[in-house]
Amino acid sequence: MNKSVEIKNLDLEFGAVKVLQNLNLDIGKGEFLVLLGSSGCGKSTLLNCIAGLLDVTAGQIHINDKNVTWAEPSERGIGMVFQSYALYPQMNVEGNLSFGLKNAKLPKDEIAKRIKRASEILQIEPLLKRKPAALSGGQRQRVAIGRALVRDVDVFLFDEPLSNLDAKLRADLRVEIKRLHQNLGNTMVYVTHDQIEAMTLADRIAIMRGGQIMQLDSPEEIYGRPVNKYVAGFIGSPSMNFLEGRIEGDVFLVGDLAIPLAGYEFASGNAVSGEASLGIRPEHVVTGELVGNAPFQIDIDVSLIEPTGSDTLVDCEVAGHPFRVRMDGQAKIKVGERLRLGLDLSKASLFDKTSELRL
Amino acid sequence: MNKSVEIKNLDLEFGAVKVLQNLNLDIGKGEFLVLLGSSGCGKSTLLNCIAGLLDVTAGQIHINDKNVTWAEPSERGIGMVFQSYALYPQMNVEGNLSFGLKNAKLPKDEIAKRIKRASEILQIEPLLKRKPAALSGGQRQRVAIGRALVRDVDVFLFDEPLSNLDAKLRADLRVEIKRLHQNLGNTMVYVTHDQIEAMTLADRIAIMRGGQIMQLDSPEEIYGRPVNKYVAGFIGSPSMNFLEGRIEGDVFLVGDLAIPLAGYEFASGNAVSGEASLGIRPEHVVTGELVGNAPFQIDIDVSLIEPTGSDTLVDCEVAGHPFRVRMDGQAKIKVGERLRLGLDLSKASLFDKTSELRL
Amino acid sequence: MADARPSQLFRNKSAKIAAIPMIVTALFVFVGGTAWTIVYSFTKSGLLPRLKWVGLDQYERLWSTKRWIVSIENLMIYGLSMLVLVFVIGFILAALIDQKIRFENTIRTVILYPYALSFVVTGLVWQWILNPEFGIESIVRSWGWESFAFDPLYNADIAIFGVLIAGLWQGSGLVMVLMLAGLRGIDQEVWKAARVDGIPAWKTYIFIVIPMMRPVFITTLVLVVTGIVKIYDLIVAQTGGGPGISTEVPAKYVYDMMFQANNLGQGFAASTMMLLTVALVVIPWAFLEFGGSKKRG
Amino acid sequence: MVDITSSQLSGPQGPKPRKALSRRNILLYGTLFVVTVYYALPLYVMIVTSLKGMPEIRLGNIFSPPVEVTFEPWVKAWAQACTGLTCDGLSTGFWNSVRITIPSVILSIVIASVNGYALANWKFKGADAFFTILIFGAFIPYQVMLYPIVIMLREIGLYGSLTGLVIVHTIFGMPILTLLFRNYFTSLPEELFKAARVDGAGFWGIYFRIMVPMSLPIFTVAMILQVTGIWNDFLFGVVYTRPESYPMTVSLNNIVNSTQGVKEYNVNMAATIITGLVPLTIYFVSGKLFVRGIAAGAVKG
Amino acid sequence: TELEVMHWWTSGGEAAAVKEFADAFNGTGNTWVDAAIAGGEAARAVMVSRLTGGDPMGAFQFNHGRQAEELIEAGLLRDITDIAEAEGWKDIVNPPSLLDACTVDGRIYCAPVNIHSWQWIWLSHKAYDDAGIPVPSNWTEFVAAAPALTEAGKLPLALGQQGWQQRGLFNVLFAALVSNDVFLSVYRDKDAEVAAGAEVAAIFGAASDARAMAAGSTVQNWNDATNLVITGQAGGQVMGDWAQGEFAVAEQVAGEDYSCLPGLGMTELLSTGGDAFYFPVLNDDAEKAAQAELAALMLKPATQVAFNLKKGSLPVRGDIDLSTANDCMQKGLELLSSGALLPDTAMLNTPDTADQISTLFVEFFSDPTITAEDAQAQFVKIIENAE
Ligand SMILES: Nc1ncnc2c1ncn2[C@@H]1O[C@H](COP(=O)(O)OP(=O)(O)OP(=O)(O)O)[C@@H](O)[C@H]1O
Ligand SMILES: Nc1ncnc2c1ncn2[C@@H]1O[C@H](COP(=O)(O)OP(=O)(O)OP(=O)(O)O)[C@@H](O)[C@H]1O
Ligand SMILES: [Mg+2]
Ligand SMILES: [Mg+2]
Repeated sequence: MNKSVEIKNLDLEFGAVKVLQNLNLDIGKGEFLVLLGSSGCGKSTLLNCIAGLLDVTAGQIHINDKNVTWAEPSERGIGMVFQSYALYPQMNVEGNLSFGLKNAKLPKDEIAKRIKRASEILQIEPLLKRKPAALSGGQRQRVAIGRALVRDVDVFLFDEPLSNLDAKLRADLRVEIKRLHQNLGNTMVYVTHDQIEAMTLADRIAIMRGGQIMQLDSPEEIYGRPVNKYVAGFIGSPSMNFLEGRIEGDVFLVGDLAIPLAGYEFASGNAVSGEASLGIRPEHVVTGELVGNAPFQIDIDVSLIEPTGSDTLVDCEVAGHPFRVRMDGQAKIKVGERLRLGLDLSKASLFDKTSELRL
Repeated sequence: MNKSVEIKNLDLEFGAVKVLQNLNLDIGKGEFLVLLGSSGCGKSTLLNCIAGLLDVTAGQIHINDKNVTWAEPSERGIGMVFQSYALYPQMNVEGNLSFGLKNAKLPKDEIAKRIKRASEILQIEPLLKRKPAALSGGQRQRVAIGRALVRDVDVFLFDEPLSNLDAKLRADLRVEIKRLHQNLGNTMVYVTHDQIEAMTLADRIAIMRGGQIMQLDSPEEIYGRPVNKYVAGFIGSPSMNFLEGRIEGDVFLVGDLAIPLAGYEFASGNAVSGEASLGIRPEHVVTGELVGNAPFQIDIDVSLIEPTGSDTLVDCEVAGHPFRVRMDGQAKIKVGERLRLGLDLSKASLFDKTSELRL
Repeated sequence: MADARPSQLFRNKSAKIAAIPMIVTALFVFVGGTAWTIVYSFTKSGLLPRLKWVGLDQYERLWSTKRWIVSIENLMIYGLSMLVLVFVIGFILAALIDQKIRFENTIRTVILYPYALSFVVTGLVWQWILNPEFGIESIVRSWGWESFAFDPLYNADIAIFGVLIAGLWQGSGLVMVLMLAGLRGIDQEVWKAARVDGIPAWKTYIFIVIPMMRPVFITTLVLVVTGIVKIYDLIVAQTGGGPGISTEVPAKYVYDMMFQANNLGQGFAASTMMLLTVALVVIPWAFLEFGGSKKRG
Repeated sequence: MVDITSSQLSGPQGPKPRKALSRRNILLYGTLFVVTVYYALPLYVMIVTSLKGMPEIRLGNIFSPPVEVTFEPWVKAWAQACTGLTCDGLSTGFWNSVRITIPSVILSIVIASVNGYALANWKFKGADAFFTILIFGAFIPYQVMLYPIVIMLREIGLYGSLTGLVIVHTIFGMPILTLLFRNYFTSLPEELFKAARVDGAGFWGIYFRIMVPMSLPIFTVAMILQVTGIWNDFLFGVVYTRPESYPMTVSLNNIVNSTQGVKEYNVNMAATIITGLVPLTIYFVSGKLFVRGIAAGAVKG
Repeated sequence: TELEVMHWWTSGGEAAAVKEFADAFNGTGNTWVDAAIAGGEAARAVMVSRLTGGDPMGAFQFNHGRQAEELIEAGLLRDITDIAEAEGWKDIVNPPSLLDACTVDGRIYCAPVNIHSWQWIWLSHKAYDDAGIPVPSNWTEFVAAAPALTEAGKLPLALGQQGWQQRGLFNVLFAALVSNDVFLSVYRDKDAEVAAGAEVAAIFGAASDARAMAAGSTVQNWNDATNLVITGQAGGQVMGDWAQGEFAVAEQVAGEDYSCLPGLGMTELLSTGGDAFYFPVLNDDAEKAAQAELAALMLKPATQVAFNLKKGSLPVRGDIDLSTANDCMQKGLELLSSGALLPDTAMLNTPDTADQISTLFVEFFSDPTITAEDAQAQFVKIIENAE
């Protein structure tokens, strides 16, 4: 792979607190990499290290095959977009876009050309003379992206660029960023803790926890074959149901139930046995007419219903474990009703009880 | 209906700005009412009027059949939970819970009893001695709810209680609040601008816009039969696709397409004709094997794909209008691919072009 | 292939260059000046600083001087009363003004304007107003209340409180503005929560709002205490230290020793005592409050 | 749209009736009135006295308005009062004060704001220690530093010059101002600073192009504090300069503190008011900005 | 040549007197650059700072006495012995002690310009008339008359609440009530035993009387106290000869409206303090020349007359005619020429000692619970430690 950003053995400490530990990460040219993780796991810290806004404690950072570990942020060939937009409030949009270019002492016409191009791409031409205070949230975010765009850099860094926006706008801008990536083909590193964003945008997702990368893979892999229980629980909304039990032969025992493992692909290729967690996503539980096809079926009592419009989430219990099922938005069910569920282990995951690794 | 909160001809002005205008609203005993609307539409203002935190300009407010228009907030039998939690930072959790009660000169053992109950319900017993600064966002929110809970009131008011939390926590606490409502059976009035929250929590939703209530109905009705285009577009994520065209006889004409209206229930009972918008939700577009059953079918080019894990969103164009389709998370499609869609107007909505009301 | 880590000394070069005035001031003026003062406090300097060592003589004399003791007592009395009252008054005024009152701007300006006047002016005016011959006392008496007595500046036991009246007049405006700013910075939802809980306003202020205003209180504390420790002009202008020595303060002792008694050594010894006290209290506190890595790195 | 047509309302409705003369209002406005009188009284006395002739002043009552308004004291204070042999009142001193105040205010604010900026955004090793010393410096009585500074200024050859005085004012303004600026800059969003660094702006670029334009309120506060402090300064002005550049407080001192002869209270008061006029004007003009700036610089710790 | 002259004579009469110097100096073709700072303390701070700061003025006024010793030792002041010799100051300055005070190790460093004496009591005729008793003619009578005045609602003794005034009162009592030897052995020889003795105890007794008589005196400034005498609210005030200026301004006539008693009417003598000008060491030759001219000029008969008439003080040379001076001044002149003189305490005591004594009397006069014995004990301590 042609590497755009290479991070080697990176350590970062704030005083006594080790925030990043021996972190290695290679990002390909033109790749859209999403850093995903819960709050405080070190995503922003990593991004700031790449940008040069934090001095690393140990390790190296290469961008486009150049060691930039000690280079100034502006010399690294990166552009950055921040959560709070971080627009310069006293400059108008044009001033915001040109500030970096003027600092780099670019000729005037070159600056004008780049601003023109960026504002066309982002459709902010009518806003060029406005101050940030006179822009809506989405427009501000677009200007913030524009500021990275005009710098004509190879690597874009986004730090939760959409999390200050409301749900609707977030969905729209998400599409725009995706389009932008398709058109520009730059490398993008994108921090978020919204997994929908991560799933929809990423070529690869790096799931972070406690300053380390847990899994680095394509969205489908991460969603379908999470490497450990943490990733499995973290990815997916509503989140995966876990049943704690035991693998014995070709069945998974939980409470009185024996769920056949037929169809499950073990990571090692061979079936194993012992204490384990079975993870099934709410949307992979079959209901209604299709239940008949499922290899394992069970009746449950509905304890809570959450209709979201497009879907209906049903809470119940399976073998003493809380269990959630996603049904069609049209489904008419009531609390207390009895419902038949079908489980298909070909889409499920099994994790070791102690190591929590995928089996 | 047994009324818990009654709002009659309520007006509220800030100086010259009329924020609420002649607003009427009845909330039943034990009902979970959600006030939903975009920012600045007056949701918080209405809630503050009910709580007695704002002096109304005209009209009346009754709580439990008592006219409380002039009563102090603490005498109205309400508890309130705020977006910023508004915990008292210098007191520990127990202090936060008991401060109001001590002030009301309740006997000590009664206070202890109530705190015990509330902290059991909310599972915050281990936190009682901590200061708010030492709590996570979700825990703080729980304490804030606890503060309303100990007051043993009939009506709970929530002002965007979850919007400062991250997505995952929000989903979890949403369930908790729903459970709480099921267990306590109090009346709850809940302000949010997150429609998923609104849909999942509400018995009835009041969609507000510009200080007025646009639609007050059950989530299903609002989702399925929005009274106007604003509500239709506002509710649902990803949002409804609109095709601007014309009704002629029993078809809807848009571009070269003629979509048969068969199955659509007109609000007036009779078919009408004229300029109109056709709204179809992305999840109501049929793909794959089922297309064959749909009354109207069309082939489109996929322009963008957003896999969210559980679903896959496909962007395309229909008769020159951007159009979005929700497909199964397992679906394997590529950008540029040709795809056949099936539309079923029985689940669609039609709105008048000028009045934007449902046809 | 790894580029060497660049020298730490030259990272943030501009920042360090820009901080040179601060560093020079801190080291040469504040530390250097303090050290110089301490050194000369062990000498027998008179009108001019001279290195004639006398050991602790100056300190012995200092602590056996009644005027110095009285000065310290006065500073304590004045300082504590000032601190308490200026905070109480400043806060109450801010709370009153925060009630969405009318004429807010006017009232605020009236309360604040004394801060624009120098202590010399303040002292002079209040000396006048408190003068029994033609000030408040004579006015009230002319209204017919013949036995009315209000002459704090002429009664050695309470003269320091006469100074306090003027000090408060001058200083409470700034505190009021600071407190007002702090109050306006409080999350409104906390107020609402307290109202829903049925907590009376005064309790909300005392138990909830004031604890939340800690940062403002810190800044105010620094401003007020620096003013108290340095108090000199007001005393000179208003009472000249009298009646008797009832309103003497340490800074005045220092100044008088240096320029009236031509006894620099004694003045420096007194200065050293003041600096030492301040340093003992301020430096650890300031380091805790402003140092550390509470903020960004 | 929902439209529940409602019947006639009965019982309490609309805004809660509030008596204009409620107990709360009487207490509130009563207190404020008393307070306002307390604060305004001295200014009133000063103005009234400055407008009276000496005979009227000898009659006593300092609170009574002037029977015969005269501007003689003002003229005298401004243009005729003698300081030793020069009898041009406060006028020369006034211009000297202007010449001292303007550069001192500018320099002290520039240096303090750069300090605050460096401390907030570019922390280097030892920065906290220097800042702590600076805060300690805020507590040092000026008299204590009089001699050391004389010696320092002598060593760098600036003693007696205006530059020397400007430096002294800068030094003594530095602690509090640095504190204010540091707090203010810390409260600005850090991401702005980061964005500017990515945009290639350096220490000074960020300071001038990003920070300064955003800091009007705190610069106002600093300006007000410094103008007040420097304008009212007597000690430094007289000790560190030469007679031709003595500030007007020296003339004021000479007018007010003359040890012999009849005290011309009206002239004293007029001189006092004239001297206070510049800071007073600034207060009256920029009151709102002052409160805003204080909020920005003091609230965030 | 421009010469900057610094002084603290800012009020009406003082400034007028300085103007005589300035005019005379300007008349010689030089320019007097006036630098006046009100308040001796601030002025001294400035002067010393200017000298240490290496930016000296051309000449400055200082209380003539021991204050300047250190400046001379530090080599900051110019030796003007040559000028003094050329002008023959040794012969003309009267009393010679004035010049002695300018002399260190046989060299002369300052030019004395006037004589002020402290030992006066000023009595209000109106006050005594109102009380219906005769105006006292000495301190004993004054003390005896106090109860009558109190009865008449008058303040027997006006006294400003400032240290130097209170110290002054004590020193005047000291000079007037006991013999010169005691005064000199305490203040010049620093004899603590004498200070602890019975004679000094008597003075403290008198001071205690004075304290009782001044109990109702709340004024701060000396001229406010004088004003009490002028208006007849107080019986008398012990104050230096400069008080006379106040009576003159109020257009009162000595002997009719008020009386002045040198030496409190007990021992008729005067102390001879005064003011002097010092000349810092300068580099510029033209300025040096100007300094010399100024120094010489200050003691010229014409300038002396003009200056002292305005200032209300006595000239430093006995050979000039002051017939225009008023009653009280004439009394002073007589005493001066008769040689009934004492050195001024400022010449005997360091400022530090003076300041300690001031503080002692500030306390003593403001706090009636301090007994005369206690005060004397403290006084002895100060004298013991004095240099
Ligand atoms: N300046 C700092 N000093 C000390 N610790 C810090 C500092 N900045 C961050 N940290 C700590 O480093 C850890 C990682 O922080 P970081 O900001 O990278 O998290 P994040 O993954 O971006 O979280 P979020 O999603 O909330 O933005 C956190 O535990 C945080 O407390
Ligand atoms: N104190 C006030 N003075 C004047 N206008 C106000 C005040 N409070 C709110 N408004 C205005 O009233 C309108 C409604 O405000 P409100 O806070 O009720 O909106 P909201 O629906 O709660 O919005 P959000 O979702 O942002 O909280 C807004 O346009 C707002 O600008
Ligand atoms: Mg982050
Ligand atoms: Mg709101």
